[in-house]
Amino acid sequence: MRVIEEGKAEFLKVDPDGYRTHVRDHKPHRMVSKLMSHKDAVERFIRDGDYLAYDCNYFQRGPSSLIREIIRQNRKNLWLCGKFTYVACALLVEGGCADRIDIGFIGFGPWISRAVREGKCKIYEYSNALMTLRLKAGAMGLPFLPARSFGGTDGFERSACKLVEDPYTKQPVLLVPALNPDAAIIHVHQADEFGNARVFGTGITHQECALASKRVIVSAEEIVSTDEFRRDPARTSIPHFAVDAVVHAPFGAFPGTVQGYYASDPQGVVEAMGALYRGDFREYLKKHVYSVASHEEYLDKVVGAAKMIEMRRRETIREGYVS
Amino acid sequence: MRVIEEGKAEFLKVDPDGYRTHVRDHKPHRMVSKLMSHKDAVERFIRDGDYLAYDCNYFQRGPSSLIREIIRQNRKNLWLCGKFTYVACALLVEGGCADRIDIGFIGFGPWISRAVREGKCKIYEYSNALMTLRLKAGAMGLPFLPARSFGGTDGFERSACKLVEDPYTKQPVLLVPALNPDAAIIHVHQADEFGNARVFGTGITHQECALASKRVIVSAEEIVSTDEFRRDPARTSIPHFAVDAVVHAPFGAFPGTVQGYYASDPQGVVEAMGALYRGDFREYLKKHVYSVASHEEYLDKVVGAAKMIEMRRRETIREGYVS
Amino acid sequence: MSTPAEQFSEREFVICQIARLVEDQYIYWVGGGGEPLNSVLLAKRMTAPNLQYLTEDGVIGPEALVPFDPLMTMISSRANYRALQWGTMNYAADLAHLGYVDYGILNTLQVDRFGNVNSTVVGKYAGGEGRRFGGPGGADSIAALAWRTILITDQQKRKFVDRVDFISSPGFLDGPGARERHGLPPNTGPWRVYTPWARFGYDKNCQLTLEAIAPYVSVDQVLGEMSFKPVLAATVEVMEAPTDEELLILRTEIDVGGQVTDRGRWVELKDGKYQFAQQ
Amino acid sequence: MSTPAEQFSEREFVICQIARLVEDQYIYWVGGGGEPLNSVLLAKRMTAPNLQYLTEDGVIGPEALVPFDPLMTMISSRANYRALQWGTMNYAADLAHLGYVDYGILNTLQVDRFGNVNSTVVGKYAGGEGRRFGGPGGADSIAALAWRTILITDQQKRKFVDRVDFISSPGFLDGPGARERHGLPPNTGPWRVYTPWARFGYDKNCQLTLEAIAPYVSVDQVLGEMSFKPVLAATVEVMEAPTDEELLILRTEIDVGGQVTDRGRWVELKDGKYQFAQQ
Repeated sequence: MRVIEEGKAEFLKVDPDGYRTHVRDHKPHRMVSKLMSHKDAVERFIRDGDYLAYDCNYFQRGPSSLIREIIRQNRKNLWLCGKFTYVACALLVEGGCADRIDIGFIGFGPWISRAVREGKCKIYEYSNALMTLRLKAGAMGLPFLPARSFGGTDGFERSACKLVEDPYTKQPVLLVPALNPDAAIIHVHQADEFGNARVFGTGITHQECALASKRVIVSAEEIVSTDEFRRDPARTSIPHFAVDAVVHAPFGAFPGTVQGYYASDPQGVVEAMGALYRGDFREYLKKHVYSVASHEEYLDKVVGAAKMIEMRRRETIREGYVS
Repeated sequence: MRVIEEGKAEFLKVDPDGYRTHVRDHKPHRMVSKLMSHKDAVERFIRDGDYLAYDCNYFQRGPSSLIREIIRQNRKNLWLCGKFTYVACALLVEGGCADRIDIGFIGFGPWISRAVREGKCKIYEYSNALMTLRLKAGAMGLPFLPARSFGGTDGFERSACKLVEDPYTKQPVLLVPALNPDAAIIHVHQADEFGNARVFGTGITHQECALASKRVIVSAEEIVSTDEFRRDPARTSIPHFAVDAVVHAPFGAFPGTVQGYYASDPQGVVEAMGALYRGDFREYLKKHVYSVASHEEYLDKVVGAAKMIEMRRRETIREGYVS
Repeated sequence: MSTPAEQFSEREFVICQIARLVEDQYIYWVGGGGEPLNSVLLAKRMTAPNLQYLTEDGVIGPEALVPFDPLMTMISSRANYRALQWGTMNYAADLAHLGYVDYGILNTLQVDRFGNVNSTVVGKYAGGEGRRFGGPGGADSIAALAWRTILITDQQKRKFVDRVDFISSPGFLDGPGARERHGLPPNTGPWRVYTPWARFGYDKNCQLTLEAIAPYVSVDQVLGEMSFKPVLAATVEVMEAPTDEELLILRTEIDVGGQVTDRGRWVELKDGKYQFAQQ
Repeated sequence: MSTPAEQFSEREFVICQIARLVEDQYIYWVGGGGEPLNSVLLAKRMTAPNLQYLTEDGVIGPEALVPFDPLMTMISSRANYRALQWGTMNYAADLAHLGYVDYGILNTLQVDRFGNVNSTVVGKYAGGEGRRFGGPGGADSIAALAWRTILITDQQKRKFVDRVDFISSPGFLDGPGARERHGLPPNTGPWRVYTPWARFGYDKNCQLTLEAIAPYVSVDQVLGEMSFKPVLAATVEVMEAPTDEELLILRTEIDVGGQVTDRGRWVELKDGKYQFAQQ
């Protein structure tokens, strides 16, 4: 199986054996309660220098409250999985938390050109689907997976993909390296105290992120009983043993939507996108991150009850979003 | 990516490009009604010499009624995907329909030793999970997938697996060739006339079989409306465009169970296993296949209403088996 | 109702043109939102009620409730309403690998004669000198795996170039056979390129070919807004203007509020001829 | 209740021994049905109420309702009752690849000194001369991917051999380092082998080591029923008989009807010593 061509980018080391050992030694195989606050979860499980994956994004069922907490706690040198995302990467880079991004798609604007030019942020090139495939390889405990896209692009040489000769067809085929992030943050509809979690509706890579990542924080709109999961096991998206922390985060996706639970807050979305286009997040971070000490205070002081009620009211579709 | 060692077995050609072309030219992308009888479905979509995959098995939510119809129509030279199965392979070989088996696990007995010794049946060695992984590769449109089992076994050299040097870790890793069967038969709880299908509970490879196979017959306990699927899209196991024929087959898994719908018929299971252990299926085939012209006649004359009612009565668990 | 409209915007023109290509028996992967989604939604209401499309989040055949809140084109209850199946991004990619995606429809920042798409950097990549954009997103998968890709771009020299500054998503790369040499499935690639002024196709040498122009421009105007000269079809057709019916549905049922179409120049019928309206 | 029983079968003895090893904080992949499943079900009722196991069909942590109908050990509502998650076979294999499976428990047809398992053919493979069996099934994945594998076999020369006729599922293959050379994850492999008469482990050279015997046999009897001589532990322990409590639960709640345990010889306490009952 000849390597025809390979990308030259730095990439998170591929080490399925090391990941297996981590799973054996550090993942909570026993069912233990993992309920904790945003503050405790981020303090305990997000570390400077981590490769961090977040599922979905700041506007769509993403772990927005955990992203704000990470910035609030001033994590440093994070390496981000920048797939299918608008402002989360910008917030983490502008917030001084991240300096590397594997890019599928990110919300662009002056911030990123500046960050790259000033060397504040290194970028490695992929696509959304290649990043989710890398996570899938990591979630299957495999070192790589083949794919049939991305070859021939200018991103290829700035990635860690390889073009090899398929030993079965003798044709060229792309390989993507498995990705096993140090940490993942995932926002879900429902979780129990042990970390069993349900996502309703479509998704990007919630299950892959959870199974592929060494430390996993799940934030949930609702905490439900384990019996709920046992009653309908087909609905379980993430099994408890993949999860290290469970955070109860109602409106955790604000200003985004959690499909079936609440609509987005268009004003909040526009406010964040405005900062992105202007390339200045100072005001945004001050108001939405630094002005409060916790998600609870954020909902109370910044979001406010009226807006929460309005977001729920505007989400009129329930079909498919219940078990 | 060096090939360290490779199995020497004959295998179904790996041809993802050919499969793509088949999907483009022959899979019904448009939503068209595909409801037809067992007879028509097998006549139109199962051909002599096909590589045939059936999901689950003759006793557990398997397409037992379609297997009986294939034997009734006297298909020849089928190559079987023999994973997680007890008597289906034996019935198809003893019924004169199949002469090759890729084996994960099959119900054994005098029949198989005799078939191999007499050269009536060729066998290629894999494991259950490797066969489902081969189907997964086929269902992902990829030529192969890596795995970390099977290396070092005596099955390896009698398979089409390869041991290669992983270009990322430089460690040996196994590759399995993608499997894209010519035909697949899958029994499900619910389907609509277009082929959208739902399986409740655990499964072996129903979705992979459907997406990986060129011609797919789905038999369903219940035919429901497409609105049922649109009401709860997360429950859709198989999308219509992967399916070529939909057969309404109440008690299609007889003598097996369809979890949540009806329990198995222990007497019917023991009768089939008895033939397996004795190594003589003549009586069994005569009674359960040749004595009737259709599944409907089979239910009426061989199974009987009382048994059907009893099987439903004995299945007391409904939790998780409804949408 | 199906009389040619007297007034429409350039964007509306493009959406209507593409919608007219869209058929019931094909499966489309559309970039979320914008012209691609609006084209299939318009076709679904006009001529292809059973048309199925998927988006990156693995939604299969939804009956979307438009309009959406800003950016809520995926992972949202209105965009994913009454789908046949809900999946994830890897599932969407699996279906595309398998060849189920007949057509991909993509909006592009910069495109070149081979249909290569740049959504990464305009200008020089090294040292971050160029202007950085968002990256390929889902476009790379669509451009690589859909049987036929329909590209949409503006009719501007800087957007329609001889060679893109960076190939984010593959067109024909550097010509015939190049896709296959790089592991992409055969017989795939860009099929049409639409601008508000023109429709392009490709000849067998993968050369961009001007096939048709809008009724409000001339061939010279089109060529004047390209930084290279495409092949000219034997006969360059003139595309038909949107109809009142198309525009009524587009404006009242799909792009309500004009999020997508209320950009670009306006065109009006004057003395029996279409021309740009005076602002 | 927890007094040593006065009568039990060899099978019950093995199940009780293994059940005593099973702990709450580990995840088990058990071959569907038979001794492996009954061992974890007994432990779940005795000492490890929160124990989680999975089977090949991707059921995670069920609260199975035993007894099952014949062969209905997977893809059945009673076997999969109240699970934490329902998946498929590939999902089970993914979890095993990831290292979530602490222990695998397997019944074996033929096993050798390196813990290699044969479930394919007894005798010569070529030409179908040997007697053909079912194949590895799920055992290969368990034996390759679980951190520790517990094997169960009968104490018979023909089942407990120096080298299996065919390696269906890997033990240590031909010794230290062999698993890694063939792409299997490091630090995995057979951990214990149980027969109705004895418990074996492995030394650092992957050599089978007799660690303990049943109270109703002698070391010589055990060695007499093996076709090779294992390493003997410095002190060979005597395993404790099942307790009345274990047997009561096993017989009334798990193996009701004796599908699994009503085989093998019976053992009784006579004059203070355990011995085989006279049939």
